[in-house]
Amino acid sequence: MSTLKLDLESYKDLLKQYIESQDEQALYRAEQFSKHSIQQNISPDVIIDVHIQALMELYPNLPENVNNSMNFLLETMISYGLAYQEYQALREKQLELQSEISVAANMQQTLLSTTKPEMDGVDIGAISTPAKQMNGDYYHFVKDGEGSLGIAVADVIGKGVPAALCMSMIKYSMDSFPDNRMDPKLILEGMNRVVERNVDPSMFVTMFYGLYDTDTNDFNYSSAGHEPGFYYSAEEDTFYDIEAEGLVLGVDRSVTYTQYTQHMNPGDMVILLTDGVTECRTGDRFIEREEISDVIAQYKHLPAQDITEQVYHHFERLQDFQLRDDFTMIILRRNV
Amino acid sequence: MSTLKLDLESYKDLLKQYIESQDEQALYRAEQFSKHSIQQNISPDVIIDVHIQALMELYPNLPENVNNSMNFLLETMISYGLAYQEYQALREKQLELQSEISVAANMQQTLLSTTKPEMDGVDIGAISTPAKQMNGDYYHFVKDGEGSLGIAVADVIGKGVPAALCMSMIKYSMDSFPDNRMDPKLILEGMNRVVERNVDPSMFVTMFYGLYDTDTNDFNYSSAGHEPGFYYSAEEDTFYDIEAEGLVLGVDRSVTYTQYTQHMNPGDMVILLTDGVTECRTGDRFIEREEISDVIAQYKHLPAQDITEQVYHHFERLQDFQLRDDFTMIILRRNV
Amino acid sequence: MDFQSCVNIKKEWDIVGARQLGRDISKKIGFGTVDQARIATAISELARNIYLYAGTGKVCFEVIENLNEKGLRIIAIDEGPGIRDVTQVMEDGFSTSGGLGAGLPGVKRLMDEFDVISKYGEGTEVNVVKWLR
Amino acid sequence: MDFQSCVNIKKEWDIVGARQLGRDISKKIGFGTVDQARIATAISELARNIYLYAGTGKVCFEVIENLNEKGLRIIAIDEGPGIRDVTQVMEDGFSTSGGLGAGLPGVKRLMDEFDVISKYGEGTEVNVVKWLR
Ligand SMILES: [Mn+2]
Ligand SMILES: [Mn+2]
Ligand SMILES: [Mn+2]
Ligand SMILES: [Mn+2]
Repeated sequence: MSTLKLDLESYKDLLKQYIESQDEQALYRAEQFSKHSIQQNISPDVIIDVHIQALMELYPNLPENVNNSMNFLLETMISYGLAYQEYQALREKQLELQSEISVAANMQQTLLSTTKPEMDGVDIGAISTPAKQMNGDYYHFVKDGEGSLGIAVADVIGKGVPAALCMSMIKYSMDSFPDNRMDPKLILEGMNRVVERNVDPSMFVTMFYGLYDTDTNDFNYSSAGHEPGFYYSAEEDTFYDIEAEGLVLGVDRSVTYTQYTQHMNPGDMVILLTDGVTECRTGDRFIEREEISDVIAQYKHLPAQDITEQVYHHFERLQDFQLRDDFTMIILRRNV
Repeated sequence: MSTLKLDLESYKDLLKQYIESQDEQALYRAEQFSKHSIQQNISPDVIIDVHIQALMELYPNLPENVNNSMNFLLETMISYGLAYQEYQALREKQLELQSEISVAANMQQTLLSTTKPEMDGVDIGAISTPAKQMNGDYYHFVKDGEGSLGIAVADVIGKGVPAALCMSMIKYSMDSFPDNRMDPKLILEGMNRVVERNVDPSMFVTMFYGLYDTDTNDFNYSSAGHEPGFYYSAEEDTFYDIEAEGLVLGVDRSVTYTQYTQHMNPGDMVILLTDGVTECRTGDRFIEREEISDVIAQYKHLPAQDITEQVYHHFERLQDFQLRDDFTMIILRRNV
Repeated sequence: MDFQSCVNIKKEWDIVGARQLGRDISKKIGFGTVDQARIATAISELARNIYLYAGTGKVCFEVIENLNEKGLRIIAIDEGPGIRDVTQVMEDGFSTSGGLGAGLPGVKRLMDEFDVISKYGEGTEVNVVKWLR
Repeated sequence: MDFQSCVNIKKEWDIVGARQLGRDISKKIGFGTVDQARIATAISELARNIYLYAGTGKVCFEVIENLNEKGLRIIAIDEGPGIRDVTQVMEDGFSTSGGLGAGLPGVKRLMDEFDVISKYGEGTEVNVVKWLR
C-alpha cells in the first residue's frame, strides 16, 4: 500500500515535470518507471488509475469531459489488465515446463551416450546435435569380441518430447539385443517388431544398421527407409550413395529386410547420416546431396571425428545457427 | 490500416456517447471493444494512442496540459505494449510445448499399457493415474507358463517429463528380462544395475517386485526402498504393513536385495502402492496409513478392480481433485 | 445478508442492467473507480456466461460486512447445463473463448473471493466477493 | 546515407541525449506520437546496453530513403566484450533482465528491421530501421 502511494507520488512528480518542461529526461524516467512497474507485476489498468489520480491532484479543475474520458479509458484497460495477469501466470508455467524439459534433455544425453570404440584398422567419427532440446536421432556402436563393429543410426519422424520418448525405446531395445555379432537384417527385423508393438501408428522410425567385419573388411548393412549415406572410394576419389531398399520401422509387423555388402579398401569411408543433414535449408531451398559430399571431400585429409565436426559447423553456419532438424553424422574409415 | 481506422471511429463514437450520457451501455461496449482488440493482438499502447486521437478529434481545444499528460501516459505504456507482445509470443510457444507433451503422454500410455492377467485362483485389480499429464509411476504384470505371476511397481522420484523418460527406461529394461520365472531379488538387482548405469545420480527410483506362486500360494517379494504395501489376513480381518528392507535403485551398483515370503490363505490380499497413495494431503496434513486400510476395508467385499477404483475416488475427492503425485494401487487377492 | 437485489438475465441488454446496478451499489459502498470498473467487468463475464450458455438466470448483489470490513457479494445463478469439468474451466489461457482475460479465471482475478458450484445437468452458481480496502 | 549524427554514450545522462536527438529527427521525418515513443524506447534500450555492458560507445542516426519509403536508421556501436551467444540473447522472456519487454528482442519488436553483428571480445553493432508508413 505504501509503496503504491510512493509510486503515485513519483509518477505525479514526473508527470508534472514533463507537462511543465516537456523535456526528454522526464520521458526517460517515465520509461524507467513503467519498466519498474512491470517488474513489480503492476498491470496496465493500474497505471491508468495512477495517471488519473495524478492528473486530478495536479489539475483539480480540469473540464468534466476530460475526467469522463479518462474513466472510459480505464474501463477499456481492465480487460488488458486481466490479459496481462493471465500471461504472467502462463509465464510461470512456461518456466516450469522449460526447466522440466531441460532436466529431461540432460537425462537423455546421459542415456544416449555411446562410447566411440577404439579399434585397430578403422578411424571413427560421430556427431549428433538436437534441433530442440531433446534429440530424436539416435546412434550407437556395438563392438563384439570377434572383431566386428555394429553401427546403428535411427531417426524418429517428429521432434521434441514425443520423439525423445520414442528414441529412448529404441535405445533400450537395442541394449537388450545380445552383444554378439548379429546380422543387420535380423536386428532391423527385431526392431521393427518392437516399434510396431509399442508405438502408435502415426509415429515412424527410420533406421540403418551396418556391421563392419575387420577380418574380411566387408561392410554389411540393411536400411529401414533411412536416409542413404555415402560410400567414398579412395582409389576412385569418388562418393557414391549407399542405396538400400527397406520399409520404415513399425508399419508392417512381418516385413523382412535385404542385406547388402560393400567391401572396403584401404582409405575408403562409409558416411552415415540422418535427414537433418541432407535436408538443410539455406534461404528457401534445400541443399543438394552433392553439397554434402563436396564439404566432406574438402576435409577428407582430417581424422574422421574432425571431418564430422567441420561438416556440422559448415551446415550450422549455412542455416543461420538454427537447426531445423536433429543432425547426426557418422564416419567410418578403413585405415590405409 | 483500414480496420484500425474503423476501430478508431467506433472508439470515438463510444467515447463520445459516454462523455455525453455517462451511461453503462457505452462502458459495456467499451469492454467489448477492448476484448475484441485483445483478440486482434492490439497492444495497450495502441489503445492509448487511439484514445488520444479520438479525444483530440472530439475536443480540438482541450488545454495543452491535457494533451501533454496524455503523451506522457503513452510513453509509459510503450513498455507495457512490449511486455504484452512478449507474452503473446510466449503463449504460442506454450501451446506448442503443451501439445507436444500431450502427444508424448499418449505415447506413454500406449507404451506402459500392461494386460491385467486373468488367472484361476486370484482376483487382480490395478489403477495408475498421473498427477500431471505424464506418469512417473509404473506397474507391470508378467505371467510365466508355470503358473506364477510377477508384479512390478516402481516410482521415479520426480514428476513430469523427466520422470516419464526415466519410466520408459524401466519399462524397456523390464521387457528385456526373460519371461520365465525369476526371483524378485534378482530382478531388482538387475534393474539396479540398469538404473545405476543409465540415470544420473540425482534421480532415484523405488521399486517393488512380487512373485506369486499359484502352486504353493506363496508371495515372494523384494523391495528397493519402495513404499510398503499392505497384507490383509482374511482370517484375522486385519491389515499388516508389508515391510521389506532394500536400498533405492541406482545408488550403489553392487547392492543386493533380501527376498521375503508371505504365504497367502484363501481371501487374503496383497495391496501394493506408490507414495502418491500414502502421501495424500487434506488441507495441510498428510493422511495416516490407517486411513487407507480403513477405506480398503470398507470396500473389501467388492472385486479387486472395484476396490482400487473406489479407493482412488475416495482420495481424489479428499484432495480436491488435484493429485499432488502419481497414484498407483494394485490388489492381488487369493480367491476363497 | 438479509437484503439482496437481483437482475434477471434473459437478453444481452440485461448484462448492461446488471452492470449498472452493480456499479451503483459499489459506488454507494465506497469503491474507487478502478474497483468499480473491475466489478463491472466481472459482472459482464458472469452475466454473459448465463446469457450464452444457460439462456436465463440471475445476478444478485448483497452488501456484506464483517467485524472490520465491508464488501460486495455477487451471486450468479442459472439452471443451465452446468459445467462438466470445473478444473478444466478454471485453467488459464485455454478456455473456449481462447483465453486472454476472459472466462471464470478472469472473474476470479478481478474479485477477492471466488467459489463455483456446478452440478452437471442441473446448473451453476458462482459466488464472488470484493472487499473494500 | 552520407549524413550521420551520433551521440557518444559514456554516462547514463547520455541515454537521454540520444533519445532527444532520435526523437527530434523522428519528428522532423514525420513519425507520429506512438512511433516517436517507440523509437525513443528502442534508443533507451540500445544506449543502456552500451552504458551497462560496454562502458562506452555511440548511437548514430541516419535518415534513409528508398524509392517509395522514408525511414530512420539507428546504429549502436560499441567495442565492449561482445555477445557470446546471439541466439540466446534474442530468445524471448529469459534474458538477463528477466524478460518482460526488455533487451534486444524488445528493440526488434519496436522497429521494422533488425540486425546484430557481435564478435565475442571485439564489440557489438546493432543496426535497426523504422519505416515511415
Ligand atoms: Mn527426427
Ligand atoms: Mn530427421
Ligand atoms: Mn514419482
Ligand atoms: Mn510418488
